[in-house]
Amino acid sequence: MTTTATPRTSTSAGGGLTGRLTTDTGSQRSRGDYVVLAVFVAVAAAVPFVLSASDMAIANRVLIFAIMGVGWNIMAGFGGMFSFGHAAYFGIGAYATAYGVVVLGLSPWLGMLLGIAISVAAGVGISYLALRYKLTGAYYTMSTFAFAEALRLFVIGNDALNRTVGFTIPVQQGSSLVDFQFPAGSPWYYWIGLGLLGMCLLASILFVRSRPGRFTIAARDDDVAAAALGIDVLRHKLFAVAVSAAITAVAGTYYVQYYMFVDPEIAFGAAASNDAIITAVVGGTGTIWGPIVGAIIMAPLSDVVTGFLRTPPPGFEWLAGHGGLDIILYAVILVAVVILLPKGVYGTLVSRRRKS
Amino acid sequence: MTAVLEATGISKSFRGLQALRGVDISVEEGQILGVIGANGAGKTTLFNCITGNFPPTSGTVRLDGADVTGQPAHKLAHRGMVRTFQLMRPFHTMTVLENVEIAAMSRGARGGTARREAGETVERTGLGEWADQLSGSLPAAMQKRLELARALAMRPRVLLLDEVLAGLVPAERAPVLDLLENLRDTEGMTMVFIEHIMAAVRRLSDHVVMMDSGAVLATGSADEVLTDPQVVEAYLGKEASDA
Amino acid sequence: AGSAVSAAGGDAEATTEDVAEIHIGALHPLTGSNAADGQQMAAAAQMAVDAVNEAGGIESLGGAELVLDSADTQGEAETGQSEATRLIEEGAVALLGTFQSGTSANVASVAERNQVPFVMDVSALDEILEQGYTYSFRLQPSASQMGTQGAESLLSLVEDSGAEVDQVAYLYEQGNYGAAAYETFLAEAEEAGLTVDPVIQYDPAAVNDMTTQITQVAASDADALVVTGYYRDSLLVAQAVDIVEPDLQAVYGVANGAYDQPDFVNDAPNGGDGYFDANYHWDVTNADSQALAEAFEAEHGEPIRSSAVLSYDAVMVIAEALERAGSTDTTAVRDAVTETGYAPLMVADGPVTFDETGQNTNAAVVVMQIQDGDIVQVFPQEFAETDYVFPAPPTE
Amino acid sequence: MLELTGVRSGYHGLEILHEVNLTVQPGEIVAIVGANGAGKSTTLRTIVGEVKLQGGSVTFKDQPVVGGRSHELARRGLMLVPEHRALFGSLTVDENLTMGARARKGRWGFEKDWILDLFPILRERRTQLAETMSGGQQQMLAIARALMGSPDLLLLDEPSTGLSPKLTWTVFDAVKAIRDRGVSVLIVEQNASQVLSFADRAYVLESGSVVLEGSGADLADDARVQAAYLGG
Amino acid sequence: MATSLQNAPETTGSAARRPTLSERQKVAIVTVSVLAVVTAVAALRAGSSTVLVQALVTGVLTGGIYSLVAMGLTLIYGVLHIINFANGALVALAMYLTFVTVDTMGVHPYTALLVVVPAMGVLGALLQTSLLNPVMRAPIQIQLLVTIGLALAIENVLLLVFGPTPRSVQLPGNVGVSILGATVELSRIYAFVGALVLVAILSLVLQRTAIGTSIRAVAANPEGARLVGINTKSIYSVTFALGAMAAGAAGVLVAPFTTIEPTSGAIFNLTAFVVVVLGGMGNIPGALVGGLVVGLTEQLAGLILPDESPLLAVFVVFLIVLFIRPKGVFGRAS
Ligand SMILES: Nc1ncnc2c1ncn2[C@@H]1O[C@H](COP(=O)(O)OP(=O)(O)OP(=O)(O)O)[C@@H](O)[C@H]1O
Ligand SMILES: Nc1ncnc2c1ncn2[C@@H]1O[C@H](COP(=O)(O)OP(=O)(O)OP(=O)(O)O)[C@@H](O)[C@H]1O
Ligand SMILES: [Mg+2]
Ligand SMILES: [Mg+2]
Repeated sequence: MTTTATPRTSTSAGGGLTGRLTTDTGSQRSRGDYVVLAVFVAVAAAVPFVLSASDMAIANRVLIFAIMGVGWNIMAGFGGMFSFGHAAYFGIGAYATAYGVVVLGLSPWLGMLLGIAISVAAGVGISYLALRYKLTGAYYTMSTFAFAEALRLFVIGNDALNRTVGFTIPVQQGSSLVDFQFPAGSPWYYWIGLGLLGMCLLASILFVRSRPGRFTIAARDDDVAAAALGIDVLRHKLFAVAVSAAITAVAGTYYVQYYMFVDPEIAFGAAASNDAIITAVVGGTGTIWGPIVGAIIMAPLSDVVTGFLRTPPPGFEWLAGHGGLDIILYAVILVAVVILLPKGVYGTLVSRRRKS
Repeated sequence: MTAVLEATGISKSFRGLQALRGVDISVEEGQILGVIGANGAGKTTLFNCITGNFPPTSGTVRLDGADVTGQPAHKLAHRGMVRTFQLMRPFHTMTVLENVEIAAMSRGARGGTARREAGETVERTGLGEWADQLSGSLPAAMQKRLELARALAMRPRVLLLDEVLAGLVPAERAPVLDLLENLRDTEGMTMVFIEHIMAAVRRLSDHVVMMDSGAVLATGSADEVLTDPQVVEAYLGKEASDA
Repeated sequence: AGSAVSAAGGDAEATTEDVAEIHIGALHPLTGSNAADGQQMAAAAQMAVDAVNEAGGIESLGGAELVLDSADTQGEAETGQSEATRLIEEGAVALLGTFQSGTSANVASVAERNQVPFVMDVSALDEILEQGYTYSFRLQPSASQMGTQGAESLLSLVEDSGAEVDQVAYLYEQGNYGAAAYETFLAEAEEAGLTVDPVIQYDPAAVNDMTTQITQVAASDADALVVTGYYRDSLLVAQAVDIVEPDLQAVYGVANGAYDQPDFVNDAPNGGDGYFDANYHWDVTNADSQALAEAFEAEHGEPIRSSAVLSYDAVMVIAEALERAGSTDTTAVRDAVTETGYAPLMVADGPVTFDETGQNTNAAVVVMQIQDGDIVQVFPQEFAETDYVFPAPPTE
Repeated sequence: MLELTGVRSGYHGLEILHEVNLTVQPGEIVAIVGANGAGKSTTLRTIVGEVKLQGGSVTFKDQPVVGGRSHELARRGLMLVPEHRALFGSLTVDENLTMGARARKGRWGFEKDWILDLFPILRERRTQLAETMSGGQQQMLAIARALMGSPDLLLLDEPSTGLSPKLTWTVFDAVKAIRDRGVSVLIVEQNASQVLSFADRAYVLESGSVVLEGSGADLADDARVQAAYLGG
Repeated sequence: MATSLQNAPETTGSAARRPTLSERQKVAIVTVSVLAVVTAVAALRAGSSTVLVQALVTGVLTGGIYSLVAMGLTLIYGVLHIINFANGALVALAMYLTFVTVDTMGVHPYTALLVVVPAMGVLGALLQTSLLNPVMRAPIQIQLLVTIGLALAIENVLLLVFGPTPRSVQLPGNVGVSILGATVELSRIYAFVGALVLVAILSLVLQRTAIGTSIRAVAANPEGARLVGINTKSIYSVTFALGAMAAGAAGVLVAPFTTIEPTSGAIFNLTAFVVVVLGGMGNIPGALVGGLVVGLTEQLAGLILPDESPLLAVFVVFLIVLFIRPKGVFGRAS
C-alpha cells in the first residue's frame, strides 16, 4: 500500500516482510479491539451448542491454528522477523507438556508453563544469536527453519524423549479441569481452547499498544532509524520473539491435551510451521484479527474439500474416489486466495476501510 | 567552554577503501558546526562513526568529555546525541504523527504526553497538514522534514543533521533555517550539519569544516573556509563567483 | 446406526434390533508417501466387506449389510484423529487401520475414549499397545515380535542349511521401528551365540547413499547382513551392496519394507536375487489367500500386498465379532473381538488370538526369498513353497 | 517529441495531477518547478508509465504511452533518472553503465568516454558496488547510466539534490551539453533560479496543476515565481 | 570467480570490496584445520581407511547431487526473491517425465534431457507468468505460500496420474567403479559431472550473455531495469523457466539412482535449502560449495556420531556457518 519514495536499505531481519504491510495499530486510541475481543469470545463460546461433534473437532483445530497464527504474527507481522520455523515453539510446548504429564506426572497446566518457559528461552537464545550476528532476510528465515529441523532431529535421536514414537497422554475416564482431560467430544476442550485463544489475543493487543510493541513495529519498518531514535532494537525484537514463542507454545500444549498424542514430525515438522504462516497470511499479516479470520477459513478448508469430494453433488460424482484430488483442490484454493488477496482477507478489508 | 562533542583521529576503511583518514572535529556547547565537502568526501561516514552506526577503525569520540567510541546508536541517542539521515528512513507503515510520537516515547514521554509533544513538534516543523498521512507516501522533501521532526522529538542536546535541506525548494528552506537558528539561540542546542547549500552554511555555521578525500582540508569560520582557494577549487567551482 | 454412538456411553443394553446397515470405518493413508499401501488396503477392506455381504451379511443382526466408510489419513496423525472422530460420529461401530504407527497411536486414543473397537491391520510399533488400552487390537506382529522371530528364523535357517554364519552385520533405520526390531533381534542372537557387528543405523528420511555403510560392512568379518528399513532406503542398500560387493553369504531383511515387494524385484540390481526377508506375509500356501490374491489382481491390476491382506483380515475379524455379538453396541463388539478365533489369510502360528494388551499372539513372520524374480515363502518348512537357497551371496 | 494533454493521475484513487498539459519540443530544455509535494515527481513517473494514467493522454514521438510498459519507452529513447535513482546496487559501476547502454537500440550513442569525462570519479570507481557509493556519487552514476542509453528525451528528477555546488554546475553544464547534441531534456529542479537560467521553457506546478508557463527567462523574472520559489 | 546475483562477482583489482588477503587466509585456515580435525576423528571412529575414503568420496558425490538439486532454487531466489518451496516437486515432476520418456520411447535415460529440460522450461515460464508475476510486489511470504500450494498440487497431480507405486528408471551399464579405493556408482558420477556442467552453464549464462546481465540487473533493482528498457516481467518468467530447467536437469540425472515417487523431490527440499543458504542465496558456485559442505558433513557425522541423524550435524554446521558468515560462505559480510 505504501510504496516508499526512497530506496529501502533497511537491514532488519526478515526484511522482505517489512514492505507494504498494513498495521491496524497506533492511530486508533479507542477501546475497539477489547470490545471486539469480548464480543468474539462471547459469540464463539456458543459454538458447541450449534455444531455436531465431528464439526467440533474442526472447531478445535480452528482454535489451534488461530493461536499459532497469532503467535507467528507477533514475531513476523509486527516484529518483521519472518519465521519459517515456528514448529520449534509449537513443538517445545507440546513436548514439554507431554513429557511433564507422562514422565514427570505433572498437571498439563504446569506442563504448559514449562513449555512456555523453555520455548521463550529457546526463542530468545537462537534469535539473540541470529540478530546479534546480523542474519537478515532469507538468511534469518532459513536459520529459523534450520532450528526447528534441528530440534526435530534432536528429539528423534533422544531416548528420553522416546525418539520417533513420541508421547501418548494416558486416557482417563471422566472430566478433570486440573488434568485438562474430558470425555471425547466434550465441549470443554473447545471452551478451554477458546479461553487460551482469548488470552493470546489479549496479549497480542496489549503488545501492539504497549511501548515495546510500538517500538518493535518501528524497528520493523526501519531498524537503523529506530536505533538512531534511542530504541534498543535487539532488546525489543527479542521481546517480540518471547511473546510469540510463548503464545505458540500454548498452542502446543493445547494440541497435546486435545489430540493426546505427539511425535517429532507433528511437533517439529515443517507442516506446523506452514500452518502458522498460512493462517496468518491468509487472514492478514500484521493485523490483530487477521490470524483469526485466517484460521476460520483455512483450518476447516481441507475437511470441507474432502467432504465435498467424498459425497460430491449431483453431476460431480466423477470427482469422487481419486486419492489426492482433495489436496489439489485445497492447494488451488490456497493459491487463489493468496494471489487475489495478497494482504489477506482481513488485511484487505482494513485497507479498504482505511482508504474510504 | 569545553567541547560537547569531540571526535579525534577518526579513521574508517571499508575493505580496501580508506574513507576517513584521521578526522578531528569538535563542537562547543550551543554552537553550530557546518561540514562541507565534495561528494564522497566521507561526511556521512563521519556521522556514522560518531553516532554508533558502525565503529570507526580508529579514533575516539567524546560526548561531554566521556569516551563513547563504538557505543551503540540507541545508547548515544539517550545520551542526547541524535541524528537524521541523508537517505530518509521513515517508519513507512506509520503516519507522520506516529513517527514522531515514537521518538517522543523513546525519550520517555508517556501516553498522552508523547502524543501532545509529537503534535507540537509536527506543527513546529511545518508538517501539520501532513500529520495523518502515511510517512511512506510523503514527498521527498516532507520526509526530510520528518527526519528533523523525529530527531527534535528526542529533545537532543547535540543534533547531527545530514543534508536536511536537500530537496527543499529555496522558499521552503527559510522556515527550516529559522527553526534551527531558533533552537540554537533559545535552547542552546548544539548542532553539526552536513550541507551542500552554501547560503545555509553561511547563515548557520559558527564554524565550518571542509572535508576532502576522507581528511579535513580546511577549517575556520564560514567566510574563511568558503574563500579558501583550495575549497573553491575542490568544492565550490562557479558557486564561489556567484556568491 | 446412529444409536450405536449413544449406546457407546456404556450404560445402554446391547440391542438386538434389526439394522439394515452396519458401518465400519477404515482409516488409511490414501495420499502422501505411503499411498501405495494405503490405497491397496482400502481396496482390500472393501473386498472383505463385499465378501461378507455376498455371503448374507451379519446373520445374527438379520442379515444386516456391512458398509465400509473409508477415510484418508493423509499419513498424518491429526487427520487420522479427526477422521476417526468423524467416522465414529457417523455411526461406525468399529475402526480399522492405519498403516503408520503414529496415526494408529492417535486413533487408538480416540477409540479408547469413544469406546469403539479399533483393529489395527498394519502398525508395528510396540508402544501403541502399551498404554493400557482396552479397545485396541493389532493383527500384525509387532516390531519386537518380528525382531525376535526374525532372529529365530535366521538361526534355524542357518542351522538347517549347515552353513557357517558366526557374525552378522545389522543395518537399521534409526526410528523406533528399526530400533525395536534390532534390539529384540540382538537379544535373541546373543543368546544363541551369534555376534552382531557392526551395527549401523541411518536416518531413513535423509539418506541418499548407502555406500559408506556397506563399505563398513565389507570391512568387517560379518558373514551376513541384516537390514530393517523402509522401501527406499532398503533399495539403496541393495544398490550399494551391488557395487561394493561385500563378501556376504546373504542379505536378510527383518521386517524389511522392500525385500518382499514385487517392485523391489524390478528396481534392484540383479532383480534382488537371493535376498531374504523375515516379515509378516499373506499365506501363499493357503487356498483362500490365493483366491483373494487372484481376485484382487483381477480387480485392481496389481499384485496384492500383505498390508492389504491384513486389512482384509481386520474386516473379517470385525465381521465375525459382530456376528457373535449379535449387537451393534460397541462395547459388546469389543468383547466379541477379544474372543475372536478367526483363521487369518496371513501366515500365522494359529487363529487370531489377542492377549490382554490387544496384540495378536499368533502373528508370525515367514521367511521369503527372491528366486528368479519371484518372491517365494521358503521357511519354516510348513509354509515353504519351495526350498531356500543358502548361502545366497548377493553378488556373483 | 513529448505531449501531455489533460493528464490526470495519482495513487490508489487519490488524484494528484489535475488536467496537466505540457509539451517538450525536440532539442529543448524544459523545466518544471514547484513547491514540495506539488506533483513534479508524479508527473515524470506518469510519463514513463510507472504511475497509472487516470485520464488524458501522454504521447512520445507521436505514439501514445501505455502504462506499465516503461521498458518499451526506454528503448524508444526516453530515459528517466528518478528521484531515488533506482541504481543496480549490487552491481558495479561499470555494470550499471553497461546496463544503461542496453536501452540503446541502434540509436546513435554518447561515447562512454564523453560521459565519464563529465563524472571522472566514476572512471576511478569502475568496480565499486553502486550501493556503497556516497549519495552524490550515486546521483552521478544514475545520470551517467541514463546517458549511456542515448536518450532522445531525458527526464531528470532533481539531479542536483545532494551534489556539491561544483558538481551541481557540472551536471547543469552536462545538461546543456547534451541538449547541444540534440537531446531534449525535461528537468525537475528545486534550484529554480539556476535551472531557469538555462531552461528554454518552464512550467510552474502547484497542487497538481500547471499555474504558469513560459520561457525560462520570463519565469525567472515573474514576481510570483520569485516570491514563491526563488526567495531564501 | 563467483557468479552471484545477490553479490556481484569479485572482480580482481577492486580495492573497494575485496576481503583483505589475511581475512581470507583466516577463513581458509580455520576451514582447513576444522576439516582436518573432523576427518581425523572420523578416521579414528571408522577404524578403517577404506571406510574413511569411501565416506569422503561419497560425501563429495552426494554433495554434488545436493547442489544439482539446489541450483534452480538459488537462481530463483537470487533474482525473484522467491523461496521456491515447489523446487522439490518440480524435481519429482522431472523424474516422472524421465520415466515416461524412457518408458514410452525406450530411449537412454539421459536423452530424456532433450525432452524434459525444455518441457520444464515452458512449464516454469507459465507458472511464473500466471501465478507469481501477479504477486511479485507482495511481501515474500505471499510468494512462499504460492509455491507451497504449487508443491502440494504438483505432488498430488503426480499421485493422481501415476498412482502411488514407486517407479524406477534403469541406466544401462550403471556399474560400480573404483575411485581412490572407494566404490561409486557410475550414475552418481554422471550426476556429479552434471552438477559441474550446470554450474558452468548457468554461470556463463549469467555472466556472459545479454539475458544473463539483464537477469542480474533485474535482481539488483527491478525499477531501474525497467528504466533502462528491460521487460522485468519477461525476465522474471525467463528466470523461473531457467530455475525449472535446472530442476528438470536434476530430475533426469538423479532418476537412475532414486525411487521415483511423488515425494521423491521433496526429500531433497531440506538439504537444498541448507545448501543454498550456505553458498549464499543466489550464488551459483556457492551452491556447489554448499552442497559439498553438506555432503561431507553428513558422511563424516555418520561416522563420528553414528547414533544421531547426520542431518542434525548438518543443521548445527549450518547454524554455526551462518553466525560466522551471515550471508553464506561466499556472501559479503554486512
Ligand atoms: N559501506 C561502504 N562500503 C564501501 N565503501 C563505502 C561504504 N560507504 C561509503 N563508502 C565510500 O566511502 C566514501 C565516503 O562516503 P560518504 O557517504 O561518507 O560520502 P559523503 O561525504 O557523505 O558524500 P555525499 O555528499 O555524496 O553524501 C565514498 O567514496 C563511498 O563510496
Ligand atoms: N507512492 C505514493 N503513494 C501515495 N501518495 C503518494 C506517493 N508518492 C507521492 N504521493 C503523493 O503525491 C503528491 C505529490 O508528490 P510528488 O512526489 O509528485 O511531489 P514533488 O512535487 O515531486 O515533491 P518533492 O519536491 O518533495 O519531490 C504528494 O502529496 C505525495 O504525498
Ligand atoms: Mg553523504
Ligand atoms: Mg519529487
